[in-house]
Amino acid sequence: MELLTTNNVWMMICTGLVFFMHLGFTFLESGMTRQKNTVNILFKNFFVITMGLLVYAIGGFNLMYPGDFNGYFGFAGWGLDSVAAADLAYNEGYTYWTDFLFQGMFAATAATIVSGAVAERIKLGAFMLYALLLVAFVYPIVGSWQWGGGFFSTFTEEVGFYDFAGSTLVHSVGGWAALVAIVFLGARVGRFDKDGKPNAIPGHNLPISAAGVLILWLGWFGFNGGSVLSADPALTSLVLVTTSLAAAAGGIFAFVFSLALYKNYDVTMFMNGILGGLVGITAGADLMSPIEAVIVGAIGGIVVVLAIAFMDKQKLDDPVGAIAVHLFAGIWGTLAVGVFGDSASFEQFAVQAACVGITGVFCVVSCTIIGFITSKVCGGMRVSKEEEIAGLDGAEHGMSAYADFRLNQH
Amino acid sequence: MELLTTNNVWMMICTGLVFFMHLGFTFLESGMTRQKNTVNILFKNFFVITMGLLVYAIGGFNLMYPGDFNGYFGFAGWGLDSVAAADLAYNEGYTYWTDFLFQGMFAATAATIVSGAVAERIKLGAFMLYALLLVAFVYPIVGSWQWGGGFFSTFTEEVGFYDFAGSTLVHSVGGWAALVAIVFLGARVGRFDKDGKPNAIPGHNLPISAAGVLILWLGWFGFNGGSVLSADPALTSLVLVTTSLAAAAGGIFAFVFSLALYKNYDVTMFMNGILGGLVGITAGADLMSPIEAVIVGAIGGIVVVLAIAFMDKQKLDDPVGAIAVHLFAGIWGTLAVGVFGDSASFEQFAVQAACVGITGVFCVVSCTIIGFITSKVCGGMRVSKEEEIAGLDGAEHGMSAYADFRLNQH
Amino acid sequence: MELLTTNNVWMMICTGLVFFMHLGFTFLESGMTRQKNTVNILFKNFFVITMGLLVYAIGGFNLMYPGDFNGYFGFAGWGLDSVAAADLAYNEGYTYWTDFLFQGMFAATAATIVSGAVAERIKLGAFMLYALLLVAFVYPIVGSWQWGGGFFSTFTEEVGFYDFAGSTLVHSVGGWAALVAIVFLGARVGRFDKDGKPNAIPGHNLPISAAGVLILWLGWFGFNGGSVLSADPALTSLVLVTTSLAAAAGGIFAFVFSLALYKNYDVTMFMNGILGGLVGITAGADLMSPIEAVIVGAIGGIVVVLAIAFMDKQKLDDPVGAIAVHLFAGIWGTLAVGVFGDSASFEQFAVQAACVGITGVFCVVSCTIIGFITSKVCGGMRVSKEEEIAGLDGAEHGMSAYADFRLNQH
Amino acid sequence: MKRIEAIIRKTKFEDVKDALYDAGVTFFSYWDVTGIGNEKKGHVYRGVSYSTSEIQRRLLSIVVNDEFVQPAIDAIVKAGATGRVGDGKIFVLPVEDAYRVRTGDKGGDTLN
Amino acid sequence: MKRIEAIIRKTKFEDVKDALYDAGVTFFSYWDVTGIGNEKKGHVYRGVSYSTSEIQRRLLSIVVNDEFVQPAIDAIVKAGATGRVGDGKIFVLPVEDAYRVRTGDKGGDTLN
Amino acid sequence: MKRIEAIIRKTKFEDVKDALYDAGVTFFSYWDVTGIGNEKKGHVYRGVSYSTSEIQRRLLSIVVNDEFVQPAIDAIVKAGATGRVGDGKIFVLPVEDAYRVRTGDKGGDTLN
Ligand SMILES: Nc1ncnc2c1ncn2[C@@H]1O[C@H](COP(=O)(O)OP(=O)(O)O)[C@@H](O)[C@H]1O
Ligand SMILES: Nc1ncnc2c1ncn2[C@@H]1O[C@H](COP(=O)(O)OP(=O)(O)O)[C@@H](O)[C@H]1O
Ligand SMILES: Nc1ncnc2c1ncn2[C@@H]1O[C@H](COP(=O)(O)OP(=O)(O)O)[C@@H](O)[C@H]1O
Repeated sequence: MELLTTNNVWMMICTGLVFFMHLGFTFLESGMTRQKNTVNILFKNFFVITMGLLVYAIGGFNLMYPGDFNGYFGFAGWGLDSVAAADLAYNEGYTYWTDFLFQGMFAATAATIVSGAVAERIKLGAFMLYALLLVAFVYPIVGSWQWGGGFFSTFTEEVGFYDFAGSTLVHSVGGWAALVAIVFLGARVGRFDKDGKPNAIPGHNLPISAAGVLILWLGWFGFNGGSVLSADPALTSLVLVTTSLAAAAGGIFAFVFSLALYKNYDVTMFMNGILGGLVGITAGADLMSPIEAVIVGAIGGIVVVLAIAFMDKQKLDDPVGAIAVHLFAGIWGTLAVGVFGDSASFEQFAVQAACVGITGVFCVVSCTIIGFITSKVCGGMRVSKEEEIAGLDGAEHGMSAYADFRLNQH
Repeated sequence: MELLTTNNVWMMICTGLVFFMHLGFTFLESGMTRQKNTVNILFKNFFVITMGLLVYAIGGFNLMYPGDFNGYFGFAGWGLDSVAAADLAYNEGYTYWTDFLFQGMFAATAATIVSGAVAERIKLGAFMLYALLLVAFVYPIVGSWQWGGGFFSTFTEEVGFYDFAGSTLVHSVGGWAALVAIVFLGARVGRFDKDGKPNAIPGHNLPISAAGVLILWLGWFGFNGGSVLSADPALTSLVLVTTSLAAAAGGIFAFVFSLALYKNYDVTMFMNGILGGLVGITAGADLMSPIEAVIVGAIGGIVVVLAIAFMDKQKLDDPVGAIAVHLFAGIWGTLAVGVFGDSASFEQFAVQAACVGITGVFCVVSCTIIGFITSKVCGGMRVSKEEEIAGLDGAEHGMSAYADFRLNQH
Repeated sequence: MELLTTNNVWMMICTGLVFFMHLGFTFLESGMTRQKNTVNILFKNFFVITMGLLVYAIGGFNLMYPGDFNGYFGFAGWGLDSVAAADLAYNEGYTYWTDFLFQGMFAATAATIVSGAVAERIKLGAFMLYALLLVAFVYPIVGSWQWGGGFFSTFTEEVGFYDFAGSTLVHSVGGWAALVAIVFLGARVGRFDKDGKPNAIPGHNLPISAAGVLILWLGWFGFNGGSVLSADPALTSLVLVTTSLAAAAGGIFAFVFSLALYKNYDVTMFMNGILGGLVGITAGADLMSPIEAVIVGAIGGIVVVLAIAFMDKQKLDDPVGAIAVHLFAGIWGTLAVGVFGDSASFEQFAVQAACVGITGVFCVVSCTIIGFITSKVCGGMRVSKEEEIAGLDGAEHGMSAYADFRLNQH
Repeated sequence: MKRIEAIIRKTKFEDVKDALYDAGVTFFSYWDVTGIGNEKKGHVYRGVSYSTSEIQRRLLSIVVNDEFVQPAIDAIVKAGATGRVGDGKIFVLPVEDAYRVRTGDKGGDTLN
Repeated sequence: MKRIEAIIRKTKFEDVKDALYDAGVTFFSYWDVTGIGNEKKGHVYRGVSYSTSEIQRRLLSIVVNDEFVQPAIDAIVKAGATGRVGDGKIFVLPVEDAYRVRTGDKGGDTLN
Repeated sequence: MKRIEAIIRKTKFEDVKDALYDAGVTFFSYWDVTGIGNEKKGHVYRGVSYSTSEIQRRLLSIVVNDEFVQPAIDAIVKAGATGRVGDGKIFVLPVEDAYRVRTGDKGGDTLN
């Protein structure tokens, strides 16, 4: 009982921290995009967290944790289970309610990743539908394969897939969904020249973006720290150390690497590098030594810098770098479990790669279907060119984010 | 001892979270008002939290928790009690110090609610005096009636008033005080036409307002979670679930409802709806099932949308919607305890209604007295029309909040 | 085991809170400086926290806690110690990993203090080198004298130096380093007239500065609360009370005092006063009664107001008041341990004063050496006058922080 | 055609706008400028008191046909004056031509 | 020399800029202004619907030698028009002299 | 009366202001504009390098009596030049009349 209480306190704190990541995303995304779309971004972020929790309560939780099932698809019924909730022997690390809420915060996170990538051109209605279907189906089904005890978790007889806190199950799923969405949408007006040369479209408020990154880092204490699923002192504290060192290394290496490439101290690369380090360590945060965490994080940071350039080459337009961070660094982190740390082995690596691939195929297919549904229902996913140029805040909300902002030269 | 330690850790965290709500209020209020009054709003928020803690230490705590008393008014003496503090058997959920600090953060919250409603036209000195008297007398006296063990808590022989974390005792008290203050003050210049038609006065920085809402939601984990007064795993985690679901439902329903009414995706309504859901669930967060929490929250969100329209009709000017959120949704939440959840009964409903009424009468009367005192002392509560148009930052502080802000078209 | 788990949860939370202080510093500094240097400030803050953690992992931790040593200088070897980490009997308050991370967050804090003081004119490379050498050598060596069990901790046979959470060891060390750096740099262009009259250079975004202060206050719950090094209920909760009351008193007294001096409700003084109260209580947060905490905090707030004026007189230019807050209030707080609270005695006061002095001399000498090295390596510490006027964001980063910010008069 | 350039106090903007409407001038553009003039403003920031001669003002650019010039100026003077130093200035500049972007039409009629 | 003052929709700025380039006008300055004119914009904020006649526009100030005046105006009208009310106005003002700050040179050649 | 419209580097503003004071010109208004001209500025953002010909400048609008025109121009050229492309331009426009809002007074005397 004492231990359950302590464990549960830790898990509730971690739940709060993962919730707080939504402010991180909100700040990050709104700062790195143009001012004329700010209200729209705020609206989408509020929608994601509120809708996410409700949908997860209605069905997502029981789709992701169906209990005994065939390993591919199961559903434990609608709503939450007040009987299970009453049983304090439910788990020694947390109560039923804590379990639901912690997982619910994760679910909303996957949808938030999409929000950043599709910013500045998606119809509000289309985003809401796309995000809803993602949280209701894609995320919990993939999640059930591993965390629900499905076929990922027992991939071969000896070796199961390993994804500690969700480099693949959360970040890559969100990243794939974002990728499919931006293929549907196309690039923003003016993002690429007729001859394909990329143009920079700088954001409007870097201080809040920077705050977003630091808030996300803090939130990751809960994201990874809570994924221990108890307050086990050795493991939780190791996880916080590997998480922080990976973030630090990701940031430093991304900044140095982008300095070497572009001769520029680019604070946005520093920021994305930190996030790349965090996403990278997420799959194996409990398996790495400090030095391994630094290596995984550093490579995560570099992956992000390269992925951003790669996306530009492909003429894929991701305003905030969400895909570089969550998809690319997420894949890297998942594979890294086979290369570094306590589980490193060729077999493990192969299983990691296989599950990364299966997840990719499933997400691309299902998100494509969702994309078609959304397009159908909403009459296309994208706002008109004129609305885009005028900004979504005017077009979709009739408001502006800084309506009364004035200059006060002293 | 182990359990006390764990409980106390949880309560200290909750204390920190309630403290953090002051940043939420600061962000919310400053973003939803005009730029020319921003320094003033920041100043008032700093004043409320610092003054609030000191006043509560000097006398408020002992006025609110007078020990054995007549049930109406008691006072346990000046200052804090280092003897009680030394006794670890003080309570099994927390130490004396934690108790004081947690309660002190609540006290400051009640005053902050006023700050938003009176923004952009109150004299700084008048606000400081009004808030001080509110925290020193009105809040702790009402609080003593219930949490101090007074006559609310044993209202009839069988049924006492129920207000888990303070829909009435904190939010409505703040809301009533705000209402009285804005009646004293009148509406801002230009808020209503000569013929009574309301005009919109949009705020200057919605991203920080949005951040404020998310921070408040996080803070509510401590506000409601800490009101369990221990780390009891079942109860605390249930409370976090009901709190979050009510917030989510409040937001979604407010946005959909205001969309239906006004044909507009209004992010400020989404934000106020979330807060309405939170205030609504506060009175019965430990009594509701998830589905009941969703209903209470959803109605809370709708109440806020309607209340904002109602205030406009009455030509009452509340720049940030503080009264709609804290007073109206607070009343709703208090009554809801009699309608939904484990305590629902006609008798309970009647007691809730009675205590809501008594609180209202007491607050209106005492705040009116305070208002007269303040007006007398400060020579009126309101700045001159000219100062108001020029902005309080220049008039009262000789500073501007964004003095060096420049435009940098890239 | 249960107790270790609980203690460790508390210490991890405190670690998170101290980490969060970096957002506080980032907000505070970027808001109180001019817009044209914002990207630069964000970059420096990201550098400090990432570099700080890595350097502390590589060698700083083992330099600060060298185990058995001569009391002046010791080094326990490179990197972290996975063997010690495995031992759960390492300490009953926390694990090895928690210990490292908590201390690592402190180390980065010392460097952040410098960042604010040297803002708007230091070369980015020079800052990075200066901060690195500070974190790698100066901070851990001074730290080892007290917290590592060195000669401060047993200064006389009867009485050791007392610095609970680091008024001297963290704040003053950072403050001295900042002071030396600004002497190297000189004042910003236009900060002082030819005849020495100071000119005001207001910041560009006070709302985020205000947020920074509230975040720092919250962070101090971890900074001081974690310095108990366990979750001891009586002590941790007392520390939170003294910390909060000192902050409140510091703010109120600074605002009233500066109102008396300058006839102005200056919100930046309120903010710096709160920080002064926090720094002041840090050395003796566990020794003070509430009333003593109020006194120590109040004097801390007044010290800051006076120190800001003093710095202006000396033509020392510290854009954010870092030296006033961290050095001056830090010295005050350290001395206050000899005047107020459980340890007050003349002998204690003498020891405090002696150690303050030794720290000062050591920091000034070592930072001067570091300053010379930095100047040599970077070809001077200061950007050219033209770059300074144009702003560091353009000159060093080729970016602007609000590139897409536009005015939207409604 | 003339261009009336009026530099007024920001706090008087609403009054001036209403007065212009009453005078039949319902089309103009404005933006905020900083004025260097007679008025001085005192500030204190972190204990340093400084007085600045730079004041935020609003510049109204009003292009009108000749017969509206005097009514517009009278309206601005009447509504914009507080009697204290710093009320601002009005300048009248010649305009040779005007076009409506929507149609390409030219001349005084395009001023609506 | 003339000063062409064009007040256009912000959303048409890029098009107008390109058209000006094609017409040989590659030097100008611009800033954002608020326009009071025929166009009205509807908003709802917190349940209060309000329509405002104040619209954000961009003002281009283009000083050119006389032979460029007509081409520049044509370019702006062609690229800046949407056909809906609110496309803006162009005014032409006389300029007496021009100097290059860098060299102090005077006259039409300094317009590049 | 003339209106001197000087478009200068923002970094040279303080110097120009001081020079104008020395030349007896103590009243003017200014605002920030974006200039399209000869100067180009290189940037890198998220790995995309882009050069922009849009530069932030400050526009000074100075209405003076005729005898102050030349001194003012000389002062601006002297204080505002760095010798590098992009130092800006000065334009001189005729002004027909000036009024003081405070009093309604008219004519060159109102320019102080
Ligand atoms: N000669 C000028 N050229 C341009 N703007 C001017 C000129 N003189 C005054 N102004 C503008 O008018 C504003 C008010 O002028 P000021 O001299 O302070 O007031 P008053 O006319 O009441 O004496 C100034 O701040 C400035 O913006
Ligand atoms: N007489 C005027 N003086 C100055 N600016 C004007 C004038 N008339 C119109 N404008 C500017 O041009 C903009 C567009 O004018 P408007 O009348 O709305 O469009 P249209 O010319 O298509 O009828 C206005 O918002 C305003 O900024
Ligand atoms: N013809 C023009 N009309 C209006 N503004 C101009 C014109 N030519 C130049 N400018 C302004 O002057 C600035 C500097 O001009 P630029 O040609 O870059 O420098 P330089 O005169 O040194 O060659 C430009 O950025 C622009 O703001």
